Formats: sequence, C-alpha cells, structure tokens
Amino acid sequence: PAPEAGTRRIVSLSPGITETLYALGAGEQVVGLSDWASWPSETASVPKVGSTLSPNYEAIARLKPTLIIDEQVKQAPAGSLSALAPVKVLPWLSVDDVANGIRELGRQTGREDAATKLAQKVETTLKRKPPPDAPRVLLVIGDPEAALTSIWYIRKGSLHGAALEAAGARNAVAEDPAGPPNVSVEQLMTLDPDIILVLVEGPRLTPEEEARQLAPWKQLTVLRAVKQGRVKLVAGPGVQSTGPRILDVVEQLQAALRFDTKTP
Amino acid sequence: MTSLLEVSGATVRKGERALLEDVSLRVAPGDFVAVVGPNGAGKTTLMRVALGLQRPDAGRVTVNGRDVGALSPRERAAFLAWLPQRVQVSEPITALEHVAAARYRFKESHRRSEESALVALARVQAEALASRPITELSGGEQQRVAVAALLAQEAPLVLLDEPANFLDPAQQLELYALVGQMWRSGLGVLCITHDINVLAHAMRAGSEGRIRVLGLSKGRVAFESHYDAPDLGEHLGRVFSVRMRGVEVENRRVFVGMSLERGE
Amino acid sequence: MTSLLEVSGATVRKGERALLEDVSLRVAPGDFVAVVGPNGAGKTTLMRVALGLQRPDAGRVTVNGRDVGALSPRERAAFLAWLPQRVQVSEPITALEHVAAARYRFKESHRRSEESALVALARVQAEALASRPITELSGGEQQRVAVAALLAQEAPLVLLDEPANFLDPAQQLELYALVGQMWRSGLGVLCITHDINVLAHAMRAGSEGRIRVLGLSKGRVAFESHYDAPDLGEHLGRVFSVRMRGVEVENRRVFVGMSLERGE
Amino acid sequence: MRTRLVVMLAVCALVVAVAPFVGPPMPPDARDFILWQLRIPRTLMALVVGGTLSLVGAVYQSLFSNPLAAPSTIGTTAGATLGALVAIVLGARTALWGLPLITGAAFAGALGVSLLVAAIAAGRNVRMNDLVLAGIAFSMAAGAISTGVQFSADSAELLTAMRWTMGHLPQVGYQNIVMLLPIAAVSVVGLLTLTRALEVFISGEEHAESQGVNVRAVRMASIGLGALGVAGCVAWCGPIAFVELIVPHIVRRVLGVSRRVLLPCSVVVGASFLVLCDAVARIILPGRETPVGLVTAALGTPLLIYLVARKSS
Amino acid sequence: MRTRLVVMLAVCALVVAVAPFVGPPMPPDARDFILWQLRIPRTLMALVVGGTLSLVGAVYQSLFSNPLAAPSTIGTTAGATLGALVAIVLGARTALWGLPLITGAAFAGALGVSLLVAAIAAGRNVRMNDLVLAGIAFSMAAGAISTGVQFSADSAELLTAMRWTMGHLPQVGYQNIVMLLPIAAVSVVGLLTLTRALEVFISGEEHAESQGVNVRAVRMASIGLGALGVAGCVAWCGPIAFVELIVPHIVRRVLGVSRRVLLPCSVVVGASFLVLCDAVARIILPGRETPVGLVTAALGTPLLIYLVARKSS
Ligand SMILES: Nc1ncnc2c1ncn2[C@@H]1O[C@H](COP(=O)(O)OP(=O)(O)OP(=O)(O)O)[C@@H](O)[C@H]1O
Ligand SMILES: Nc1ncnc2c1ncn2[C@@H]1O[C@H](COP(=O)(O)OP(=O)(O)OP(=O)(O)O)[C@@H](O)[C@H]1O
Ligand SMILES: [Mg+2]
Ligand SMILES: [Mg+2]
Repeated sequence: PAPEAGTRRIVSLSPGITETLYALGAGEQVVGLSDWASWPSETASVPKVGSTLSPNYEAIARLKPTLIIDEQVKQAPAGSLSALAPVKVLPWLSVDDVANGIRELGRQTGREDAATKLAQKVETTLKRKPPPDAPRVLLVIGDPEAALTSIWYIRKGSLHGAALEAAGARNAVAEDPAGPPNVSVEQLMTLDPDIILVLVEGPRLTPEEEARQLAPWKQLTVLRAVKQGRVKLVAGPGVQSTGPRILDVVEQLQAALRFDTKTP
Repeated sequence: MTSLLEVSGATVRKGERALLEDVSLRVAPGDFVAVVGPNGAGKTTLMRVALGLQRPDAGRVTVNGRDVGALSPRERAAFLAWLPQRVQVSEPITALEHVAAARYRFKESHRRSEESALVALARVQAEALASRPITELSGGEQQRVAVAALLAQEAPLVLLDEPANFLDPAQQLELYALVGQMWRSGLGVLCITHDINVLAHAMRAGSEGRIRVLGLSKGRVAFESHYDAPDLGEHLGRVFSVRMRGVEVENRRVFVGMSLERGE
Repeated sequence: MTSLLEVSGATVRKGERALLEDVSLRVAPGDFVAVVGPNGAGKTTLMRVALGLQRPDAGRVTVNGRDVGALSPRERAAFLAWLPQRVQVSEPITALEHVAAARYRFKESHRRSEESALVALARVQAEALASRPITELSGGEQQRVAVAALLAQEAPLVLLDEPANFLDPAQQLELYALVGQMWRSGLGVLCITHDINVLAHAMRAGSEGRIRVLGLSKGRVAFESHYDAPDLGEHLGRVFSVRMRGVEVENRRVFVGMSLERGE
Repeated sequence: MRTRLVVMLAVCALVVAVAPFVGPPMPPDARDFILWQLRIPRTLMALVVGGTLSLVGAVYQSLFSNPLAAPSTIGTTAGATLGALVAIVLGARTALWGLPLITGAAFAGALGVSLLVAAIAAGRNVRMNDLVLAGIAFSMAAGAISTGVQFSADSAELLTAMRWTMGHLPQVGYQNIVMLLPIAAVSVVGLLTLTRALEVFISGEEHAESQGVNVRAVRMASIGLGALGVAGCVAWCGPIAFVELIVPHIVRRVLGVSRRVLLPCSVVVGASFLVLCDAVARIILPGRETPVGLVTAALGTPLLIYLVARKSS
Repeated sequence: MRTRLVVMLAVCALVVAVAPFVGPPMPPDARDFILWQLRIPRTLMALVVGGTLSLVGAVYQSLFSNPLAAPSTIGTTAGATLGALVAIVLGARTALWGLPLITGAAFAGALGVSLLVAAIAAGRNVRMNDLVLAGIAFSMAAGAISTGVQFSADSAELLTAMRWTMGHLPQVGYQNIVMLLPIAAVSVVGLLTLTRALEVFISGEEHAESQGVNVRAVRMASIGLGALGVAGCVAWCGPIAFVELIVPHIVRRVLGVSRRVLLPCSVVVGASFLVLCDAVARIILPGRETPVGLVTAALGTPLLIYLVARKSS
C-alpha cells in the first residue's frame, strides 16, 4: 500500500523515471535525483545524490526518503540502498517496459489515472508500424566532435527504434545484429539508406553549428541520401530522452522525415 | 660440521664459446685458494658456478656432498658468502642497512642484525660510514662496506672476487690481513686476485705453503701450485704473458711485473 | 692551441663536511700529474670538479682561461676526456657502439665513428670484443673497452680515475704503456691511482722527473712531489698510513707497502 | 628522522580520529545512522583500502626497482576492470555467496591476470625487465578486452561502468568491510613479512640470492599477495587512482628508502591519506558523491611536486 | 642481424602496400570512393600516427632508461585527454581555424602538460627519477581534473568522451593528414637527430655530459618534440593505446638495442604495425568500426609474450 501523498519522499536515480514522475505530476514528491537528471527545469533545485553505481548514501540518508526508484541497470547495488529506504527497480528498455513502468510509478505516487493515460499514449504511439514502402532511415547518435570516427545507430528493438518506426520510417538496419550498434563508414556504402537522421542532444543549434555537424556527412558523396540532400539533424533537448518526451521525439522525427519531393 | 665446497669438471658454454672448461676445485674450511688469471679467463664465471648462480653445462658443484642447486638459498648462504666484483646498490640506503641486510640468513631481530652489522663495519674500520647513504660513498669506501657485509654473513667459506679493487694500499693491506685472520680462525677462502703480492699480507711466516694458487687461462686450468713454490713466478708470467720478477723484500718474496721487452 | 686545465682553490662542501678544500692543480698538454691518496680523500671529487660536472663551492676551474662551466659540453669534450671510476652501461650495446658513441663530439658520419672506434679498440687489444654486448664482458674486458672509448674521444687532456682497476698485470702494463705513449705524444694526463708503481710502465728512462705526484688526504693537498723525488716513499707512507719500502728492481724503484707492524 | 616519524604517525592518527566528523551537518534524527552506518564504515573502508594499496605500491616499486611500477603495471588493475566490465555488460543480476557479481568478477579478473604474471615470475632465468614486459603485455590484453566490452555496451551500461572506473568508497553498514578485511589482512601481513627480503634486493638480485634470499619465491609471493590485496580493494571500491603510486613516493622522500620504514609507513600513511581524501571529498562538493580519486590527485600532486622541487634545489 | 633487418623492412613494406585492399568487399559503384577517400587516407593516417607514437615511445624509454616510460608517463596523454574532455563538456560545437575544437584542445592539453615537465627537465640538478615523479604528478593532476570534468558532464557528453578515449583512425579525405603531417614530421625528424646523443646516454648521464652531450638540452628537446608528435596524433585520433609501448620493445628484442637501429626501425615498424592493425580491424568485425587499440593489443600481446618467453628459455 502506497503511503499518503504528502508524506511520500522519492529519490529517483534514473533520468527517464524522473521525467515520468514529473510528467505524472508527482514532482513535488521527488526529493532527490540522479546526477544525470536535467529535465524538467524544476529538477535543477532538487538535490543530486549520485548515480546508480555510486550513490551518495549520506546525501540520500539525509533526505529521509520513503522510496528509492531506479531503472534496472545490471549490477546496481540495490542491496545496500535498501538499508536506507525501500527500493523499487524498474526495467526500462522496451516500449512495454516503459508502459508498465509508468503504470507502476502511478501506483507508487498515487497518480494512477494520469499514469494509465500516459501509458496508453506511449503504447499506442510507439507501437505504430510504418508502411512497407516507407523510406529506409538510418538514425544515428550525433557526436559533439562532429567527425565520422564512430557511427552509432539506433537499434530497431530499442525505445528510439520504436519511435523511428512510429514516425513512419523503416530502420535502415533491418534486423538487430548481435554486438554493438556501430557501423563503419564503409558499411554505410553497402547500407546506402534513403535518409540519414542525426540525433543531437542538447540546446538548439545555430545554423553554423548545424552546418558543421552536417559537413562530414556531406563528404560521403556516393551515398544516395547525401546525393539527394537527405541528411538532417534532429537536435534539441530531450531527443535522447527515455521518458515521456520520447513522444515529442516521434513528432520531431516525423517533421524531419518530410522532405520536399524535388531533389535539390 | 665440515663445509666442503667441491667443483668438479665444471664446464660453461655460451653459444660457441666455452667460458669454462672442465675446471675442478676443492675448498674446505681452513683452505686458502687463490685464483689468478688474465681478464676474461673465467674466474668470475667459476665463482658464480661455485655459488650455484650459474648452472654448469657439465660437471657438478657440491657443498658437503649435496648438490648446490638442491640447497635452499638460505642453506647455501649459511655455507658460502660472496663478495661480487661489482656491487651495484640501486638506492641510497645507509651502509649500516646494507650490511644488516647481509644477515638475512639469520632468523633474528633487526636490532641484533644491526649490532652485528656494526661489529662487521668496525672490523673494516668503517664505523664512521654506518649512517651515510651508500650511494654517496667513494669507490673505496663502498668496497669496504661490501667487505663488512661479507663478514656479517658469517659463512664458513668466503668467496672474494678481486676484493682489493678500489682500495688504497693501506686498505688493501688491512683487508688481506683481515682475510688472513679469517683464514686462520678456520674459514675457507676462495679469492680471485690479480695481484699475488697482496696475499703476503694474509699470512704469517710459515703458512705460505698452505696457500694454493690456481691459474686459469681461457677457461681452463693453466696450473695448480702453491704460494711458496719456486716456479710460481714462471707460472704467473706464463698465464699473464708478462715477466714476473720475484725479489726479496724484508724476507718476503715480491713479484714485480716486467714487460717482455718486445722490440727493445 | 694550448689546452691548459687550471683548478684553483677548489672547495666542495656537502652539508658540514668538506669533501675538497682549497685544492689547486694545473695540467697542460705534455704534463703527467698523478693524484694519490687514501679512499675518500676526494680524488674523484677533484676530477668531477675539473670536468665541470660538479660546481665547486669556492674556487675556479678554467680550461684555456675560460671557465669550465661556461663551455658547452661539446667544447669541453674537445679538451677533456674522462675515464670514470665505475662505468655503468645499462643496456647490452656492443663494445663497438659504446666506443663509437664516445666520438659524439665529432660531427662525422657513423661509418667514420666506427672506423675510429675500431682503431681505438685495437690500441687496447680489444678488437675481438668489438661486436660483443658490453654487459656480457668480464670486469677487465669492460675496463679495456672504457679505455678505448677514452682514446676515441681524442682530447688533448685525459682524466683517468683508477684506470688499472679490474685489469690483470699484463693489461695494467699495457695500459700504462699506452698512457705513456699518449703522454709522450703530447697529451696532458691527470691520473688517479693507488699503485704508484704502475706509473713506471708509463715512462721511458729519464722521464721520471717530469711525472708530478699530488697527494690528497681528507680533501686537502698533503704533498706535491715528483716521481723521482727521494722522499716520495715517505710522503706516500704518510698519506696512506703504511710503510713504503722502495726497492730497486732492474734499475727501477718499486714501492712495496708494509704494515706498520703495530703490536708486532 | 625519529622525530619526523613520530610527527607523521601522530598526524595520521589525528586525521583518522577526526575524519568521520568532517562533512556537511547531519540532521539530528539521522545523526546516528549517518555516523555509525555511513561515515564510520566508509572511513574504515578508506583505511583498509588506502593502507593495502599503498603497501602494494611500495612493494612493487621495490621489487621491480622501478619508480613507475604499480599494481597497474603488472595488470592487476586492468584485470579487475576487465572483470567488472564483463560483469556489468554481460552479467546477470545474480549474486555469488552474497557478493554482488561485479565484486566477485573484479576480484577474479585481478587475481587471474596477476597470477599469469606471477607464473612467469616463477621461471628460472626470468629477469625483472622481462616481468615488467609481461606485465605490460597482460595489462594491455586486459585493457583491450575491456575496450571491446565497452565497445559492445549500450549507453546505460557504459555510464554505469564509467562511474565504476572512477573509484568510490561509499558503504552502508559493515558487511563489505567484514568481507574485505581478511583478504586485505592476509595481503598486508604477508607482504610485511617480506620486508627483510626486499631490503636485501636493493643490492641486486644475484647478490640477494647469494645472501640467502629465494628470489623466485619472493617475487611470486610479492606479486601473488599484492594482487590479492589489490583485487580485494578494486573489487569493492573500483580502481582508486594514484594512491599506490603516490604514497610510497611521499614516504620515501620524507622518511627514507629503508624498506623497514618504507613498507609499514606506507600502510599507515596510505590509510590515513585516503581517509583524509574521503573526508575532503565530503566537504568540497557537499551532497555530491565526488570520486575520491579526484581528491587524492588534487592533494597528492602538489605534495609530490613540492617534494621533488625541494630535493633538487 | 642485417638479414633480419632486411626481412623486417620487406615485411613492413608489404603490409603497407597490401593493407588498403584488405577488408569487406566494396560495392562496385562505391569502390573508388571507398578506396581513395576512405581506405587510403586512413592507411596514411595509421602510417603517420603509428610511426610517430612508436618513435616517441622508443625515445622516452631511452631517455628515462625505463622500460615503462611512455608518453603517458610524463603526462602527454593525460593532458590530451583533459583537453578533449574540456572541449567536449564546455561546448565542442565551435571550430577553431577550421579545426574541430576537440582536436585543438587535445593538442593544447597534451603540449601544455608536457611542457611543464620539460620545464622541470631544464633544471640543473634534476635527476631522471625526479622527472619521472614530476611526470607522474602531472599525469595524476590532469587525470584528476579529467575525472572532475567527467563528473560534471552530462550523459551524452560522457559517452562522447568515452568513445573518444578508445582511439580511432577513420578519415574521410586527406584534410586531417595534411594538417597532422607537418607536426609529425617535425617531431620525427627532430627526434631522429637526437639518435647519437641518446646512444651516448646509455653509459650514464654524467659520462654522456663529459663526452659532449648537453644533457639538459637533449632532455628538453626529446620531451618537447615527443610531446609535439604525440599531441598531434592524440588530437586527431584519440589515445591509441599501447603502440608506443609495445613497438619499441618488439624492435629492441628482434633487432637489438643500438639506438641507431632502434629509433628508425621503431618508426617503420610502428607505422606498418598500426596499418596492419587497422586492416585487421576491418575484417574481424566487418561493418563495424572496431577501435584499433583493441587489435593493437590483440596482436601485440602474444608477440611480446612470445619474445619474452623465447629469450628466457
Ligand atoms: N653472460 C655472458 N655471456 C657471454 N659471455 C660472457 C658472459 N659473462 C661472461 N662472459 C665472457 O666469459 C669470459 C669469462 O668471463 P669472467 O667474467 O669469468 O672473466 P674473469 O676471469 O672474471 O675476468 P676479469 O678478471 O676481467 O674479471 C669473458 O670472456 C666474458 O666476456
Ligand atoms: N654525493 C656525495 N654526498 C656526500 N658525500 C660524498 C658524495 N660523494 C662523495 N662523498 C664523500 O666525499 C669523500 C670523497 O669522495 P671521493 O669519491 O672524491 O673519494 P676518492 O678519493 O675518489 O676515494 P676512492 O679512492 O675510494 O675512490 C668521501 O668521503 C665520500 O664519502
Ligand atoms: Mg671477473
Ligand atoms: Mg674515487
């Protein structure tokens, strides 16, 4: 049985979960956050208490939490955390994980209605499938270095993979190979996707910054996407979020996929 | 307990070259064996073989009938003490610590080791050096400390590799007097030297005949003789390729090396 | 070009102790200065001061009137060559490479260096060692190679720190004969030695008077004399605290150290 | 020298006694919990880990006669990191004998790699430099596999691993210390018994052998015991950087090179140094879990530079 | 020896010639692009970086008479990492003289830290061991600041940093090589002119000084030029692990310790070794961008162990 709303004091060690808590309107129950939490802006005034593998026990103890929530990362020392307060560990990798997690967070915070609605929205949005003739899109994680030194793409089975399909595109990497989601520049030539989208987390980019991010891609003149000018940035805060902002990401992706039919 | 060192038929090869060939040797307590020979004759190699630091390719080395390789280092250190040709101390420990370290073979308190080390230093008139870092001593001072370390080990057989190196005449004289004392007190001495005259300081009248001299040349035994043998000068002259003139000084025979006067 | 080494009033202190006190010295090409003295007298320190490797706390060292500290190492190496008391080679380079390295001061091709190095090795009868790793040579062989390196430097003044260390009688004789040759060919020689007799090999009849002998004791000049001075034996005896008996052998005076017969 | 020693020991004792009370103020009702369940266990952990790592560093520097020798030189740290990474990335969420898998895996990795090096050290004609090379080789191999594992990790795992590799000391309660203590004790006591042998090593290995030291046995024992201690520390706290390198150098410069002083003093100074760093970490960024390695370096660097500069002037 | 040398050089030349053609099959219409815009630039980069790093490693090992000495010993690598991290965290989105900021910052960091050490090396009474200690201290400081920066980084920045520290070689086109080449050339040519002086160093610093070597100048020049080369390589390719440590040891074991052989051969062998590793990286995980450091270690470790084992048997 969840304790009374006013007395709930939650420490969240996962940014995605933190986002969800605020989205459910349970922000005032949150007393401590992971070092990585940065959204929404209210989180700035909440004490930061370390991260999953190296939590600051003393800071947590000083907050006298009634519940510690963390996303399931292999090997997290949940054992010692439970000396401070009850610990809830939620799996948070797939669409189902997230939907179930949202419902669970609703139960824990007494916001079941909001949670059910959000969970449903997440499920219906992210489980949309693209049409079979949709463009083949390579979604890569942008790199502040803006060099093509290592290209990390979004797996089909991940949360963002679902977002891409929900936005109406096929993943250029048709099935998830075992091993790291990394592709060499040479391999790009073989994949030859219709469109390349680059996710850049952080504040909005100025035009010069955008140009700089895209410059290395423009060198790959043999790629169809480059020839047709179909390389785009999807930038902004939250584009790599695993919280409810993923829904906004779907919209951003949709917008990014709208190209003028004529080739430049 | 008799501590008999026996090298029989020792042969050491390094690639094609034979560094030592079929050399035999016996040193018992009370013996004094001087090993002479030109540079590179294999004297140091013979000593390393006798100590078990180098395994001979053929032949045997035994201490008290037991193979030297089969002894534990501590057991062996109880029989044989070694003064290497070049002692290289890598760090500025004090002379006292260096000498005390040589008492490793004894299971005793550190205080006891230091007391014995001080006694040993006193025997080579180096008490004043006790607390000085060994790396700051002059060449001769270092050599004296090394001799003190040898004494501190209190082994019944001592193996000296050119102990007079770096020493001034007074120190050489003192050193050999000390070696003589050790010998007369019952120790066995195996001593490599280039200067046969210094042996004179090691003996009292009448003991000349008991100093054995082993001549090495190109890894082989060139001669075996005694300090008072009339033909020692010739032997020496032959292995060293010089003329050795024996002259009488205050009832002592002194060998003076003379060039072969080639071309004069 | 005259290359005059002048040490005047050199004093070196280390904490409370004076390692060298007000020592003066002149070596010009054609001079032969032997420095004698007991262990720790400061002979090596004097040589390091003369080489500019140690700055004296008081006094001056000049080469050709220029302060030795103001010369570039290369300029200095063109005047002074040094044979240290302990040469420590850390890696198994060949003897030839070691000697060739000593020709650093010459701006010449490597081939030229090696040719000169071979000549230098030949002069110490060590051609056979040329291609052997220096770390595998016997003590005496290493010393001969070190002397070859000294020769290869071709400086007008040579500073030798106990060059006969590790050498067998024949090699000592050869070495001093070589030093004598160098001297007669016009080089200046500053030579630290414990064994004054070996100097005999350096000279031809009639040149005794030109060998100067500087006695050091406890950092101070104890005496200045000549090799043929009648009272040299007494001087030597005093600094070394032994009795030095001079005996005549084949027209040569040989000093034999005798204990002071304390207690006998 | 004696007065220096006494002063140093007194300072160390003081640091350890005061450390648990240093930090942001404790709310009165959580005071007991914070003090007894958090700060004191953590101070104890710092004591044990600091002492063990420093001693191992001092022993390795002596053994290899190399001022750069450290547990990382012979692959111990690399092995531990490898183990931990494998556990983080590939590991299931199981525990082993009540140990978190990551701890067990790091321990196994550290010990495994070091024992390979120790096995080489057992060879008859092996020179110290060969051992150093073998250590480099194994470190390299472990490092490369770690890179490979990281390469195949997803980002959440990577973030987790990243923090782990910074080193940390946090503890709740005494369970971890109770498990680490016997391991550390065996390592420390064992290594201290080698003091005399290591003193003899200073005048060269062959000479030491002739004076009765079983060189191969001492090598193997040093590497084995050292690896054991480091493996334990790294398993529970991650690789805490630099302590093992810096503390022996500081002790050596202040109290001299005699092994009889260097080794035990490294334990004491290392222990209290890490305690101090941990306490400082609590106050410089109050409320955050500052990696202690940061403070270690921040305090150690100027000290070491000062000691180098003082000597050479 | 001569035949060995010839064989080694021939193998190196062969490796470099064949390497661009090794890899997964190229789609016919992208063939030219892949070969001329990807593989060849990348091979050239590996050549330059491998040669420079190996030479610097060989020089540092000679200079410090320490088999563990490497650019990382004196803080060069730590400085570069620090620079890169600062750039990543404080906003890597701007460019400087057409250089990505991260490259410029890594370069500045590497050079900055090394020059501090070089400044210490200029001191009159500084011993080599003091320098090693100063290097450790600065490495440590740079490492600690890096930890601090990482600690305050957000997760995206951290991931970038993490990937950067794995090292990488990929290039599109020739722009980077054109920028790196002059830097590397100055470093390599400069260091090679020190060969003779370093040969003299073998018989001790004082002896070398007496033979005409300006010890302080050689030290400063070695550290400065070495830092320049390493800074360049690290700036463009991240810290490629182990090459600088392993290649000189291999050359030393196979061709001997003479500096006249060791230094130039380290350049040649290092260059072709890295080219080889890069080619191998293309085939072991085709389609992925395997970090080349992984292959470096995977090939280098068994080789080094074999060489150690062969000698001591
Ligand atoms: N590790 C080694 N490898 C190859 N040859 C060696 C090795 N050690 C010694 N030698 C060679 O073996 C020969 C004998 O050396 P050893 O050191 O026994 O001579 P020594 O009689 O002691 O000479 P010295 O009087 O000069 O000290 C020398 O020619 C030397 O070069
Ligand atoms: N770095 C140093 N620090 C302190 N004392 C030193 C240092 N170097 C030498 N000494 C001391 O200075 C004195 C003179 O040393 P030096 O090496 O000049 O003697 P030496 O005459 O060459 O003796 P030897 O014949 O034994 O070589 C010695 O007592 C020595 O202990
Ligand atoms: Mg010998
Ligand atoms: Mg001297």
